[in-house]
Amino acid sequence: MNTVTQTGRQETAAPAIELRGISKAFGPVQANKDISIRVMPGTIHGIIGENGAGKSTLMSILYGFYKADAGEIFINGNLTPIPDSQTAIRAGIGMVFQHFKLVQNFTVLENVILGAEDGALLRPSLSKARGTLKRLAEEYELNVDPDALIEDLSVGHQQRVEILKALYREADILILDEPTGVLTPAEADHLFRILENLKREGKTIILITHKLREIMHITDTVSVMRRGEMTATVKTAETSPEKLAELMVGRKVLLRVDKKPAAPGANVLEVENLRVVDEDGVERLKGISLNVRAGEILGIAGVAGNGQSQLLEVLGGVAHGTGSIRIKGQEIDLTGKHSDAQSRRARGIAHVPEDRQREGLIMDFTAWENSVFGYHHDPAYQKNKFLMDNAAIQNETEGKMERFDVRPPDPNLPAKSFSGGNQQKIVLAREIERNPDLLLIGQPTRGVDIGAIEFIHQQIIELRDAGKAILLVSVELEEILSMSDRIAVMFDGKIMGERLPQETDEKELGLLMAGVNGEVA
Amino acid sequence: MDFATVLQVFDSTVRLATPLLLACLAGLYSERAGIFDIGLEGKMLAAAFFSGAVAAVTGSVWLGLLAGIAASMALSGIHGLASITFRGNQLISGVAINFLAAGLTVVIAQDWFQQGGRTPSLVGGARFSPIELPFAEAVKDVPIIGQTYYQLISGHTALVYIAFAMVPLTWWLLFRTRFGLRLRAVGENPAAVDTAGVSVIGIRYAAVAICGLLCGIAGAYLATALQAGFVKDMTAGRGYIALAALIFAKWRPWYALSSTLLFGFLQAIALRYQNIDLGGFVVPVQFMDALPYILTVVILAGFVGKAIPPRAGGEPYAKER
Amino acid sequence: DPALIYDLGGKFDKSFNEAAHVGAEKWKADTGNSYNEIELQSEAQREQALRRFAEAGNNPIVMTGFAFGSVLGEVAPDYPDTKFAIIDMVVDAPNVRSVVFNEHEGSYLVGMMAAMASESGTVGFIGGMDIPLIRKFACGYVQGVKAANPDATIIQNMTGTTPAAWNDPVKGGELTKAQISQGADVVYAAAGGTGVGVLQAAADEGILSIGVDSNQNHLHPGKVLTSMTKRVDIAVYDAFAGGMDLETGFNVLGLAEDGVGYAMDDNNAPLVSDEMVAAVEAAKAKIVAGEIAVHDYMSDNACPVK
Amino acid sequence: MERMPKWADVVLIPLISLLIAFILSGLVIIAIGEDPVAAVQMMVKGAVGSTYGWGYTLYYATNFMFTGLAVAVAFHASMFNIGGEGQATLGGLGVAVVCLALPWPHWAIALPVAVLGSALFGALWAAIPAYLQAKRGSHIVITTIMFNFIGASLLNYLLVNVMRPVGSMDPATAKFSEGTHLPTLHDILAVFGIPFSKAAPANISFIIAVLACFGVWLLIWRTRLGYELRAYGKSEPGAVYAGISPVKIIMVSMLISGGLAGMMAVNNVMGEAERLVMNSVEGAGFIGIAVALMGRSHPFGVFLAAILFGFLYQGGAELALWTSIPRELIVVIQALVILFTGALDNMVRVPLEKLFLTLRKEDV
Ligand SMILES: Nc1ncnc2c1ncn2[C@@H]1O[C@H](COP(=O)(O)OP(=O)(O)OP(=O)(O)O)[C@@H](O)[C@H]1O
Ligand SMILES: Nc1ncnc2c1ncn2[C@@H]1O[C@H](COP(=O)(O)OP(=O)(O)OP(=O)(O)O)[C@@H](O)[C@H]1O
Ligand SMILES: [Mg+2]
Ligand SMILES: [Mg+2]
Repeated sequence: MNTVTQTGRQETAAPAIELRGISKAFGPVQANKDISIRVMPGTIHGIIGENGAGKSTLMSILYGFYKADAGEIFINGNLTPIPDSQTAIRAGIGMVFQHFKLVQNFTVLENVILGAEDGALLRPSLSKARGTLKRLAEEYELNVDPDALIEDLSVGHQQRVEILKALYREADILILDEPTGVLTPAEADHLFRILENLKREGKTIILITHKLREIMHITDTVSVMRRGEMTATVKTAETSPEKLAELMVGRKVLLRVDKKPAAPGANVLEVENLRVVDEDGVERLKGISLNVRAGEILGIAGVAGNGQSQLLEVLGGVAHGTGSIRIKGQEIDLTGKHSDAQSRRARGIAHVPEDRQREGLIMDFTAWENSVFGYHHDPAYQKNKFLMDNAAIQNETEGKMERFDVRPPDPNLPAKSFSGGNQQKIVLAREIERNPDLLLIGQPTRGVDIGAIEFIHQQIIELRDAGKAILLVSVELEEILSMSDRIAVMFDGKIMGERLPQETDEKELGLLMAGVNGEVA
Repeated sequence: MDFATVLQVFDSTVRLATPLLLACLAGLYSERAGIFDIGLEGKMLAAAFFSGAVAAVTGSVWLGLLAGIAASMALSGIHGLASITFRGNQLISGVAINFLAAGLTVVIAQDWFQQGGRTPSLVGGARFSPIELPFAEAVKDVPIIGQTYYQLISGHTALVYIAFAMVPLTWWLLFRTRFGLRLRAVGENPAAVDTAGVSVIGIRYAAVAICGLLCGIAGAYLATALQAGFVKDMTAGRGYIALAALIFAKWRPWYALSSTLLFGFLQAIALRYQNIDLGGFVVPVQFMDALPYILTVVILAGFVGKAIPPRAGGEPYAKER
Repeated sequence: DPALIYDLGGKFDKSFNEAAHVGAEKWKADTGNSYNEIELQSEAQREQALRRFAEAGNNPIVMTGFAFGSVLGEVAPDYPDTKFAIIDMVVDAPNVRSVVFNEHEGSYLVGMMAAMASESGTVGFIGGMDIPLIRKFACGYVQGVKAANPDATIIQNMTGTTPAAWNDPVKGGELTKAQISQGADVVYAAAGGTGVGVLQAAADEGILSIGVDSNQNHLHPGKVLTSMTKRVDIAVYDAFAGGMDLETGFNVLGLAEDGVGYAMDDNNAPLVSDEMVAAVEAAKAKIVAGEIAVHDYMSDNACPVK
Repeated sequence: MERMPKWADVVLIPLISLLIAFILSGLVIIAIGEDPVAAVQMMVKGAVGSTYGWGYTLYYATNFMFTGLAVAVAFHASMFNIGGEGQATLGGLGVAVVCLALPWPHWAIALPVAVLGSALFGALWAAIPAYLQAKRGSHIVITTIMFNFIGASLLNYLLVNVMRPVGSMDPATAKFSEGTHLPTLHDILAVFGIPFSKAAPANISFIIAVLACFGVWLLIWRTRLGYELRAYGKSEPGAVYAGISPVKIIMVSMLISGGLAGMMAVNNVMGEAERLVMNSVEGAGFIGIAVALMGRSHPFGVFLAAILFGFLYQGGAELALWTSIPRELIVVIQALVILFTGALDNMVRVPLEKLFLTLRKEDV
């Protein structure tokens, strides 16, 4: 398969990278199954796939971070076993991981030379790197202060450091794993400019992303992964987002949600001037005011890290803040002894957290133990003053699992042995069946397969139609647009503006998310 | 307190601080590389025994020193195996090593020497003897400076000078060399080191080995320099105090020097003054004995500034969950 | 078989327990019989050791150290057919022999020698544990020092307050150095295994020391002035020799019985002048004769001289 | 999907680890020129060969049950309490205070108060490290170690200067009065006509320890508090999300843990010595770590492991008595058990997991 690259060079050259029959299992999980792929030099090759499809694993194998159980790697046509990252670097591969691999309290310079020092003493390496960095910065628009500590840099800048690390090691092949998840649209655009530059220099780039828009925008070819397998590799020019989505999920996808127009009632939640300062003393919420009415879904859009998480946490009683929160007109205790999550639940607030594995569930607890998590004080679950009524809880859980179609419907399995979608259903069943006045819900469909997504969306809409207030936080603009009755966009701890879904589009929201063009609410 | 007494107390401080300093620096290497080590005590104890035993048998203190280092490094190896290779709980491994040393030293000592868990007393070349620095004798009567030089600076065993020299050396190694950069990085974010193409395991083992080496010297100092032979449990909690000093020192070499000197000073005072009379109120000796531990708790509670340990400390590095 | 239980510190403490060991070994060599022994590791083991030996039919059972007192008081009635001997403590039971020594008398003699050997006029005392028994040593010593040199200064330290203090040579050594810095040039250690550290430090620093319980002169020939011998070996030997018919009751060993004394041998001969020997012998005679009454601290828990 | 069956995790792995520890211990015995088979025979005979031996084995086991439970309860809340030694020491103080405070007419009245006293003092000694961990983030492992030392010094001071009867040379309290003497197993079993050695110190505390095992089981797996404790132990963010206060859990779990460790004193101080002596805990606080690790923090596992260690302890004492193998051999065995069941767990686990994985693949 010879691909015509956009630069038109070397039409029959050997692929820069060829993987053959790569397999990798983590214990019982088969993350990669017999994967083969070819990436031509001087191209940008996209890889897409749902969460857990095995994208990061595959790239980590290429970078020598994991060892494959089977398979071969060819670099520029030569069989090149890559047992460790050292070998990968020598073979000219650089990788920017989904989670950055930087030493937080080192300077940029120290991070760049780490592992690529010349000689046993630091001083010469440092001065040499300083020069090289300056050159690279000019060449590729990659400006960072070489003496800044990583922990003082923004995510965007940290990412630049990662790219600089790869370039400093003279990488010809650059792998980027979901580089835009943490970037504002403007930062993402800057990154794409850099990638174009690199490509022009003849470098080969592999880009993992969830955003079909980005794939269509920048890649030459795209590979689709599903459940550890490589399902297709196509030229970007010859495909469409709809086709890619279908390849990803394995069947036709319904992107729109069916719902009746909202019939909002009285205010359930009123928030005024809410502020949060985190442990490091950084102000994460800078005076948020909003309200949610009964029978209404308020969607909060924003790039991850702009305070949405803090908003959910304060409302849910997980974090502390100042300001005022009223539920059905009654003031909520924000700092005193009733400021914990338990008290919030008592006031009719249910909370589906953004990170179900870290917060929403105890992974080692059984499904039935998890199904009362947070509500374990409810008298219905007590046998007497001292003992819990485990049998009653198990019984109830069986019913919930059936109604929410959790598979397998076994209350005695530990949470960790359910798939992501089913874990999410356990959490949703728990929170929704409490019939709360206000449901806080973060990233409801993160890592959930498309079938489950439809079900979850339906449940949320049903709750709305039952006259409950819902605050929905999601980084997926599509989800926000299709689910919300009103949309508020957050940027840098503030609300940049409010829109009605039918009166706005992804472009306008994207600008608001980047902090431009909005009247500060 | 007259000047001579002050000198004496400081002299005693230096002697008592030396094993703490060595053990503290040992812990520094290990913990800077992300391996917590509460087994300093056990390693010192093992080294004390083997150095004492071998010195007693061979009559050579240097062979003793080597044996002590070897024993300590062997325990380091176990700690490395448990916490690096098998990714076990570092605290539990440290506890086990302390017990192992406490038990084995006595069992072996009893088997070798039948003296109730001690080694024979060391004499002559089986012990480190004090080194007289140049001109010490000549200036010993010069007030203040000469006295200080003669009494306090001169006249310690080689290991004391080694211990103090380790401070700048450690600083240089950690902050001025490639090895130091990698070692510190591995304690902060091992994944960063790994993806930079450097072996995390290699660096961590190296750090743990240096830790063993220094603990070995510390133990040998106890049995062959400070004392003339091994007696059971002779480390008497020094490993834990060293650990406390390490936290106090915020994992930095120069601070380690001052914190171990402080603890050495406390011990010297407690030794010299049994019941300290503070104008009517007598501080009981038990309080003085417990003071280093109390101080540690106070430090840990953050009343004397916050100590932030290396970020990846105590966490085994596992790529695959 | 008879049995012997050593107190904490162990049988090779070069001092108290070792003296007991020597006595037992001598009995073994003399009679060709065997005996059982155990070294205690912890306070709480005392009762088990006693009972175990008694259950196993060992007789008599000898134990060294006052700390067995209360335990023995309880165990002895349970084994009326077994004979017990306890050293350094009085236990009132029909099947127990209690052996105590007049340590104050022996300490008085070595105190005199210390005062006479001292050039600085300052001598030191390092006790094991701060208990009346050791105060008894200290008080006798002080009286002896003052008798020979009324102007002498005596520095006193106790190693600790727990049994661990019997076995802490490091601390013993440091205390010695501290005393030296305060001017002491003769130091008397009544501290069991801790004394090893005291004698070592004294030898290292070039001053004289005085050993205790066993003859410790040989530990640092020419550096140990003398040793206050306490013939625990004799007490043990006698108890073993008594066998099952061991005479029970109260047994005091003082200067008169040669139960305590000062050690002279080749190792310390150059250190001890004839004049010293003469003075000490004279005092000894007077004590035996009752002309000099050395105050026993334990009689009223107080010492008349400081 | 689980990597391996549960029974392998809770039974097989500890057994294999234990086996390795014992084999190595055997090698140590051989290395010092003794016969391991004879040594084991002597240990078995000494520890379980007579009611006297059983009496001591169960006496030690009682201590280890309390300290093992203490470590286990804290483990469930992901606290590593190395302070059992100090807490048990202070528990002894509590027992002594109770027993010496009043002329108790009968043990049945003194016992509950002594249990409370010991638990209270033990809990108190755990409370400070717990508070510092909860509020100031001080590392509980280091603070509890420090509190072991501080506790020893405190007790030392009290025994020497305050609680020692006038004229006594031992740093120990006076003998407790007759009314506090607990019935031994000899007394208890005599009621049923079963003969049992009079000399052995095992006493009614053993029954309390067994009840404590049951109580801890109820607490951990049947109560709301246990539920919260385990939840916090598995995930702190999860606990906060559920409205479980970390401060409360840290405090409560450590108070219970310290209380259990302190209760050990009812056995050794009130039941055996009948007075408070120095270092009466004899390392039982540390052995609790090994016991909890081996017992996988489950009360029933703790019960079994405590009996095993009681056996080792008594057997080891016999060895020390009749052979030249020092008692420290037990410390070596203990160290190896901690090492293999605790720190080197993965050495056994990983190959086993692989084995089960391949077995399962073959089944499919
Ligand atoms: N280090 C690991 N140890 C064990 N299992 C892992 C590990 N890394 C990934 N997995 C599992 O392997 C599978 C593939 O994970 P991978 O991270 O490659 O997915 P991905 O496609 O990158 O997903 P995402 O879009 O969320 O980044 C998942 O089931 C994941 O849980
Ligand atoms: N200002 C507040 N903000 C949030 N929750 C609150 C507030 N006041 C009370 N709650 C919670 O609402 C529930 C009912 O409150 P109420 O004060 O009536 O209960 P209570 O039985 O009196 O509780 P307590 O004795 O703890 O005060 C409780 O669970 C409480 O924690
Ligand atoms: Mg990924
Ligand atoms: Mg109320």
